[in-house]
Amino acid sequence: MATVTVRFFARYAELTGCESAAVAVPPTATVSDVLARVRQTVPGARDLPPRPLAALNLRQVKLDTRVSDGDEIALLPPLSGG
Amino acid sequence: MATVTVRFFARYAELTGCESAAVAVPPTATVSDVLARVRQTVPGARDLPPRPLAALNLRQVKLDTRVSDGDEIALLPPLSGG
Amino acid sequence: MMAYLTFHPISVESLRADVQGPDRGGTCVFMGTVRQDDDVTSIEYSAYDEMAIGEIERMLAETHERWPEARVMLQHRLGMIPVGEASIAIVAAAPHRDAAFAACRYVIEEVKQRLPIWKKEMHADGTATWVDPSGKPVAGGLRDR
Amino acid sequence: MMAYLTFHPISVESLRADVQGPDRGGTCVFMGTVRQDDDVTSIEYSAYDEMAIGEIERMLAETHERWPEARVMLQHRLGMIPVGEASIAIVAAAPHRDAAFAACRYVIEEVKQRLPIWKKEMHADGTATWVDPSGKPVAGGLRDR
Repeated sequence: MATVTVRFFARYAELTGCESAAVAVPPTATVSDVLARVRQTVPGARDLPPRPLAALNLRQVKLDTRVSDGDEIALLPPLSGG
Repeated sequence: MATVTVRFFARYAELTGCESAAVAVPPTATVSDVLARVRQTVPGARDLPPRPLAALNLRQVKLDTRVSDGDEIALLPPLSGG
Repeated sequence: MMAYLTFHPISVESLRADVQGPDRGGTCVFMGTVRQDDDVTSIEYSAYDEMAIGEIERMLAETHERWPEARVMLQHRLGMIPVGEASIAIVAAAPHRDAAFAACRYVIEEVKQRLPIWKKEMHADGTATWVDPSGKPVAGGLRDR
Repeated sequence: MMAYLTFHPISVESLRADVQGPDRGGTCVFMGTVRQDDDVTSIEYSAYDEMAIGEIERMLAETHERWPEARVMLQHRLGMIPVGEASIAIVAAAPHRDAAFAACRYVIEEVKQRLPIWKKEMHADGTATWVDPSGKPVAGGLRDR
């Protein structure tokens, strides 16, 4: 198994009531798989949109990107900086 | 006859050594005629370019514009503001 | 060198001091300030700090590649920002104005698209709404696209 | 309301205070500063004041017609300006950034084409040269086009 950290920001942090969670996934898992696991284990995460923006180790990635042990995945509401 | 004021700026003021001059011209005169008269009466004005930029009563005009008694004509070196 | 993210009011003067120089005759500044839409009294900005800083560094590197003669700096404010105060300032100085305008514009457009920063509008009646990138408020948790 | 022409250093802050407001979320500033070309130490700016003020009023009226939601102010400094200091500043504030950038850019382009203002470069060796609009120095009295 791989253990990754999932971080929630802004509205997603409000939904889940948490800022980060450790999640264990199979070594071949993708960001999507991490997301699915989060929905099962983090109570408010069921209300996350089906395909949120995601970042892997500080860069935006597609949901089919593979993750590795120790990675940081972030789930990002629509960006509104500036 | 019409009497107009001619003003010189920047390099043209240096050439003529003067900031303004009163010039008498026929009532049908144009800015060109004023310029020709200035060349005869203001010493350094012979070195003015043949067709300088000109303003009549604070607006740029073509050299064939008619002038009237009391008008202010300005001879403007190439503009370089900003 | 200034911090890219700050919780304090932005000093455009300090940013300018960072990028201006005797061989750069044109400086373009963009400031985004909190706008009084409807009954908004302030906006709370939050960021994914480490990623935002990485994105800003990449943006500025791209800008340097496209306009090597320009020097550009930006600062984004976080936390609660009252109406009328700046949430972001970008300063681009270059020998001539074309590069200064272009570099400044490039950075603000990239900021809007790429920076992991979020706004929560605070209303006069005490309620708060998250802002989505199209500028529309998002009421619940399910209205993401 | 500030003067359009001044013999004192320009305060961008004061210009901003003139045009910013709670419903204008985007502000674009352009500053032109005296550039250290070759051995230039300062530039002396002179103007046909009455005409320059008239042109500035017309430019700002045109800008208001094209971008009615924007508020724009400019100040041009005259007299001797040392390298690094601003000869002109333009500030445009608007509800959104497109209008702020466009109005600011429009004004500086019009300034370059229309304002009856002239520059005389002062060199380290004590000589002085008039600058023509293409940026080339004009040595004598006969080199106008």
